Amino acid sequence: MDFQPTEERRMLADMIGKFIQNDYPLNARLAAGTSALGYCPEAYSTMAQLGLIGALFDEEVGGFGGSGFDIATVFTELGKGLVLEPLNDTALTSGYILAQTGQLKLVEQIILGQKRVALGLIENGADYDWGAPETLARQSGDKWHVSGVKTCVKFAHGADAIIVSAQTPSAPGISLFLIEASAAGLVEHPFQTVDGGNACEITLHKTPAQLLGVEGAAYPLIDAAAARATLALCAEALGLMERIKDMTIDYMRTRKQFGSVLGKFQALQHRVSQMLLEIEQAKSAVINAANDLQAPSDERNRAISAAKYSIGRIGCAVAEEAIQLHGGIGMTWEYDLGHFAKRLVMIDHEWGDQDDHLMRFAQS
Amino acid sequence: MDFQPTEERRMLADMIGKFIQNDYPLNARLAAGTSALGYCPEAYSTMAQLGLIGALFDEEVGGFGGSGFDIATVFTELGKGLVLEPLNDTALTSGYILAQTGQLKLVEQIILGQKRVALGLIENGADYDWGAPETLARQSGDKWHVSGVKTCVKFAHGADAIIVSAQTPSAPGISLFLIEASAAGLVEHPFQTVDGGNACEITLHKTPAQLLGVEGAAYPLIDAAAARATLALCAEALGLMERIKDMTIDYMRTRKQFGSVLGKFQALQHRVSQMLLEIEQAKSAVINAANDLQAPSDERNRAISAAKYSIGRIGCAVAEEAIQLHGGIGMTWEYDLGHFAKRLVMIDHEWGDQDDHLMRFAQS
Amino acid sequence: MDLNFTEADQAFRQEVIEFLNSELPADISRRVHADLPVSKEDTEFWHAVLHKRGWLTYNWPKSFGGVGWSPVQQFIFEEECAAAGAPRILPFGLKMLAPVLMAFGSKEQQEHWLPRMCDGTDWWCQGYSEPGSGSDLASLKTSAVKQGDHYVINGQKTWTTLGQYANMIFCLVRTDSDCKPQAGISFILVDLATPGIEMRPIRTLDGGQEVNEVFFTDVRVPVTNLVGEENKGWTYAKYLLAHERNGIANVGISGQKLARLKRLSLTQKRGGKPLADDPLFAARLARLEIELRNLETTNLRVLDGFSKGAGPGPESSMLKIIGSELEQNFDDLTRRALGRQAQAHTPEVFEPGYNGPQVAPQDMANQSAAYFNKRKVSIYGGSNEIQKNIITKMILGL
Amino acid sequence: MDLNFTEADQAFRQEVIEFLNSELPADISRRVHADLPVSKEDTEFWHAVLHKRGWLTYNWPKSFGGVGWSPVQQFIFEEECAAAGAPRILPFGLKMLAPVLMAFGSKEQQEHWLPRMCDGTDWWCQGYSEPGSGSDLASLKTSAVKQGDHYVINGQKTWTTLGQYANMIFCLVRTDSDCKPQAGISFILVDLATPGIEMRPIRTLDGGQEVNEVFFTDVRVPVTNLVGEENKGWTYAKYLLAHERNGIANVGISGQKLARLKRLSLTQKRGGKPLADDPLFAARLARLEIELRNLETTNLRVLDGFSKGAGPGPESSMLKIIGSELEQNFDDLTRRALGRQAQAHTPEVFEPGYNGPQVAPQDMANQSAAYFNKRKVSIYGGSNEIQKNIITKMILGL
Repeated sequence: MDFQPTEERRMLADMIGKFIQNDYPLNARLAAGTSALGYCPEAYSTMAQLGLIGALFDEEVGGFGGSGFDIATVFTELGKGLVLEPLNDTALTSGYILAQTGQLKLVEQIILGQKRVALGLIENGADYDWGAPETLARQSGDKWHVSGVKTCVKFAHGADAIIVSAQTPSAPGISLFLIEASAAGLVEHPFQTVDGGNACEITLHKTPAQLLGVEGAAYPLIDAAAARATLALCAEALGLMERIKDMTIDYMRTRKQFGSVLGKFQALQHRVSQMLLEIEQAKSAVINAANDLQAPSDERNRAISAAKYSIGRIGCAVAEEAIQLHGGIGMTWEYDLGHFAKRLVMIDHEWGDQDDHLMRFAQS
Repeated sequence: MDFQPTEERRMLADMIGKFIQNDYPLNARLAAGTSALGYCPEAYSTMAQLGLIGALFDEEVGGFGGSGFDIATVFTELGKGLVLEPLNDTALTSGYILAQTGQLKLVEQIILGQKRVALGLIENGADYDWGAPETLARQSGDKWHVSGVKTCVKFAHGADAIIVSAQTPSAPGISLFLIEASAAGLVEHPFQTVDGGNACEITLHKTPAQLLGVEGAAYPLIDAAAARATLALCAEALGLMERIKDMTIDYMRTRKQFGSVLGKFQALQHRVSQMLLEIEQAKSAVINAANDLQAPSDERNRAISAAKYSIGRIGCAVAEEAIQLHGGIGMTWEYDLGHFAKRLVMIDHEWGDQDDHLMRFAQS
Repeated sequence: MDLNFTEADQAFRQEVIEFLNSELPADISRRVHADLPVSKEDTEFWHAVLHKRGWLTYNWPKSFGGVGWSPVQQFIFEEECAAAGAPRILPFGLKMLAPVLMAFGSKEQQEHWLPRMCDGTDWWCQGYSEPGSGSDLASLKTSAVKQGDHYVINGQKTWTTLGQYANMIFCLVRTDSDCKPQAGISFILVDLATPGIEMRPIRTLDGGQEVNEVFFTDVRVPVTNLVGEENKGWTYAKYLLAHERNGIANVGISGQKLARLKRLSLTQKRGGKPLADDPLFAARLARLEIELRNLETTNLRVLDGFSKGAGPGPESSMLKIIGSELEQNFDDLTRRALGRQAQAHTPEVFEPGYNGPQVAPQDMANQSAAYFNKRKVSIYGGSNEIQKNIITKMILGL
Repeated sequence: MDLNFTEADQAFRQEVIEFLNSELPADISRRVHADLPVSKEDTEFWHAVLHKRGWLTYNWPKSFGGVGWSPVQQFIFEEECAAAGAPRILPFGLKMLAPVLMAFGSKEQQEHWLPRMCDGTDWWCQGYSEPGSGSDLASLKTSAVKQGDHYVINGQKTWTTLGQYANMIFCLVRTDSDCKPQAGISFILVDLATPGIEMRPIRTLDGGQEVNEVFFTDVRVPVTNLVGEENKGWTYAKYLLAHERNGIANVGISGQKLARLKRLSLTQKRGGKPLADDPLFAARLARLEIELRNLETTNLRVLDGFSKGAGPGPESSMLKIIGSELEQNFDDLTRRALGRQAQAHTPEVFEPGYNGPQVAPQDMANQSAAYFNKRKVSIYGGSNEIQKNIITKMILGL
């Protein structure tokens, strides 16, 4: 048992921290978040060049990391900078699927930041179920064509390709398909997300597609990819919370009302204490999930659900409480807090919310 | 719409308050609670003579009250005095069943405090289901005999008779039977309850019994009786909370630490405020339930479940918070608070707890 | 004790419903239900409709032109307006300034300003908070110095809601700084067209613009615009706070949100089944519904006590805390009900002619922004922390 | 970063399990699992067993006769002891007084008192709180006045846990009242057989008797019983508080309660089905299990930092708050799981020869009393409110 980060990961974290401090101003992030693409391609490219994507993949597929703690390190730091760029959505998660299905050339391009591949698993945006697609893929000769609708596909606009899940007539399980962004019959409707960034509704009509892996056998792979995506989200949330914690402590130390700084008011002191210890618990949950990412799937999924539940519950509470503790200023666009809070709450809406994961955990 | 109590009910409340102040010392209550009977028969008798039981029944059956607000008035005052005597368990609830099934002589004796009739509906003490007894009643000639086990029958020890629910071979629904305490084949095992008082496990083996009402048709009656019992419990809890509130405010005003009274510490102030406004909400829930006791059963049950949920959630929170706010002294037998808190928490364990009633409400 | 509505009250409710059915345009109702910012035009239109009917001043005393409704009737009116999706009556003039003028204003002020806030001549906004004086309102620094028959105002106000539409502002200003902070504050009315005033928008975290900063540089205001006595402004502001019981719990709004959420829970799917069947969701929803039923009765109890002459106590603060948190909890649960759809920020679906896809159900297209926006309700109007201070002060008497 | 137990740790765990299997009597384990008060005999027996094996001082430094286990090994030991239902090691001597003696006691004191607390010669209790000094411990009034080679002690201590079994008490006493309260406190060891001491039981709300009041009237204590310097007692008491990280989170105890509750949820019925299938109960249980998993890692992180020389920070206070509330939440949920059975208070079922009926499952016969009793864990040892004061003081540095 060892709780110290390795030297490599410490350096990686420092490097990301420096990048954010020097080259990732919040104003630019906010502007990029409402742009057509929903992120900044230059920043994405820089991060790829710095090796941030490579750190998410193991050596066998051209990366230099890929373990749970590598993923947690990268995304915690990205969270601290409120980084918008879709390293989770169109690199880590889809890249993992591509790596596991032998698409190594494409993985290499993803690692270099030359290509992005989106991931469309959800069809009912109210639901968090990625195990029951109604999208249908049919084979004629050696060619596949996919028809269906995918919803809330994050950062699909501008991606080079998309992976979608589908049923096939000839096998009972789920299959995965790779579709070029320019493929016939693919129509995308991008929309803005409230935390900055964008997503697409995607309609497929007899769109040519390439089968990934074995027909009907994709569920365990989807499950493993979901675990990585969820871990990354949890780590990002932890980074957000660390920054919110700092802002709140700073505000408590400096904002004066009734002749004292806010931090002198015991009712606020106790609420800040509660927030701090909850964040420590959230951090432990992320560590547990990172540690168990390599574990057998049952054990892995329990740790992932425990973390996502913890992050969901604590994250929403921290976001709301920090705004309340700040008062009016926390409600403004000009003050950083609100943007961190928005992203933190929205993390509860990706890959299963707190209730969803609580029941996954309870039933496992 | 009118929120003022009637003159009659105000006088009734005052009278109960005076009885408690003058003739119901807490020490005697605590001693009675651990006695063999689990309550004080003299106090019970006095309360009957004062008309407290009569206030729970309507004029047609010999009482002078019987509405939801009458019941709420009596039990709120009894709660303020932490009154132990089983006016709910062996008078209000069983008496209502007897009145509805024409046993008016027995009801008269109950009102006068001359007889007590216990109520055995539950067979699995972990459960809050009073709708599915496995106890069996068989008819031979015009006589009925009942066999089965009833659990956690409150204050059955020393009661004159017991009403039990049972299935019969010849009808699909539930039936109710009246059984003399001395009847053959009835064995009782009394035990102490943690809030003072007692209850019995009761075994029936071919015990002679009298059918109450129509065979197989008792469920709506049980449901209506449960509503009355639950309302009484909620009102009792409200009375307990009013007293706990007073004790806590008094302690906040007088106990000094760090050179000030506790009430000067903002963290405690805010928690006391929260407790107070929750108690106001609990009070509203009781008023709603009292108002809807006469309503059609669906509406009545929704109001009853809303109240029992509110009382359960708020009551447990108030009990725990008041002890915490008091610190060590709140943990002692000598200080009143603990006894009120114990009863308040245990109310969540009768006639359905907060989760049980929340789901009853959600599914209605 | 009897909680049932009388026949007269039920008939009254019917009258309100019929009025709303015939007078409230569907497009306004649709925008209100979707929690979109209400436009100046919609508000002015609705004020005019209510004014024509004589209901705009529904909570004014009869002596000042109110309709003389009982507290229960006022409650019914608010509930039905919320259920129908009527724009909220702008409170700054009609519900905040008006009671102060009635209690402390001169006859001339009453006769001049009260009719104008009814007929739409004036759109009032509020100048209370300052950058350094949020919860600690009494520390406000904006100064008003008497020079002949004018006060000269210098300073800065903030969090001025809908100031961009207003032509008038009522302010708390410091007229004496050589005394306890509370003792040197005055209450004054300022025409926003006066030279030296600048109104700057504050963008909120949801991207909206409903609050403003107001800068005062040597702004000359006639002394006749002072309300009541100089240096008594704090008393007037407190009077308002303690007497604000109508509508403060937002029972009507929350009731409308409950109904909307119940409808939503039947159409949203979770695990392939209606969300309403999800036990954790059902439990969350039931909790809020019960809390609302309780609050409705708590609110009516307070109104009843008020109408029977109960003095100001901690009740307003309690209603504010419970009501604001409950409203936020409804927005929170609605957000949860949306699942991934909650990410979408697509107010464009309300634009005329929009025919693109909808991510969330249409009336939910602005919901996440609304959720974030509504974090304000536990902050403004005296934060819930301040309300708890007030409650304890009153109850513990320390 | 690696949270997996090493092979050596796993082998160590096996060794502990085997030891417990062979040495812990079933009847003691049964009583501990049922949360019955642990008797003097059971505690002394178990201390002796551990002492024989050399494990009684498992968290002492090797230089004082400890076994030199890593923090992780100590954690494993605590976890397995709790899981097996071993009596808790009495903390007052071995975990509270001992570290103070090691850090601040004289060599003579160390050599005299440390062996005696191991071999069972002394049963220590604690004299900190006073009726007027609960959370505000530094305001304590019990005085110790030096007269020649004795201190004469007068005053009253309270909440002295298991004082009825003790022969020794360590006290905080006031040796100077002309200074800041904290600066005039000394730490002293008192033989309870000294004339002038009276120990009176305090009955707790659950009916139990585990705490006491101690009255001191002209009690003469040799000056050699003073620990460290006069008037430095507050420093020693604080030292202890900040260094108390082992076991403070009660992860082992809560783990055992989780296991017990999971078993219970399979046999209890709700709506005719196993309680484990009830979604609201399942959600409550899952919440607690997740919280415990998180706490286990938080605890290990703190221990790891401690073993690598991290200075005292707010961690002990955080562990105390989370750990105490979690333990209470397990008792709370267990109570809920019992349904109506929770009303039963039937410790008689544990008496030898009892053959009457059982209302609740046997190991739950004392559960409601235990639930009420455990309200203490967020009050004693520095209430959770005091812990929050400490956290904010350290973090905000105000």
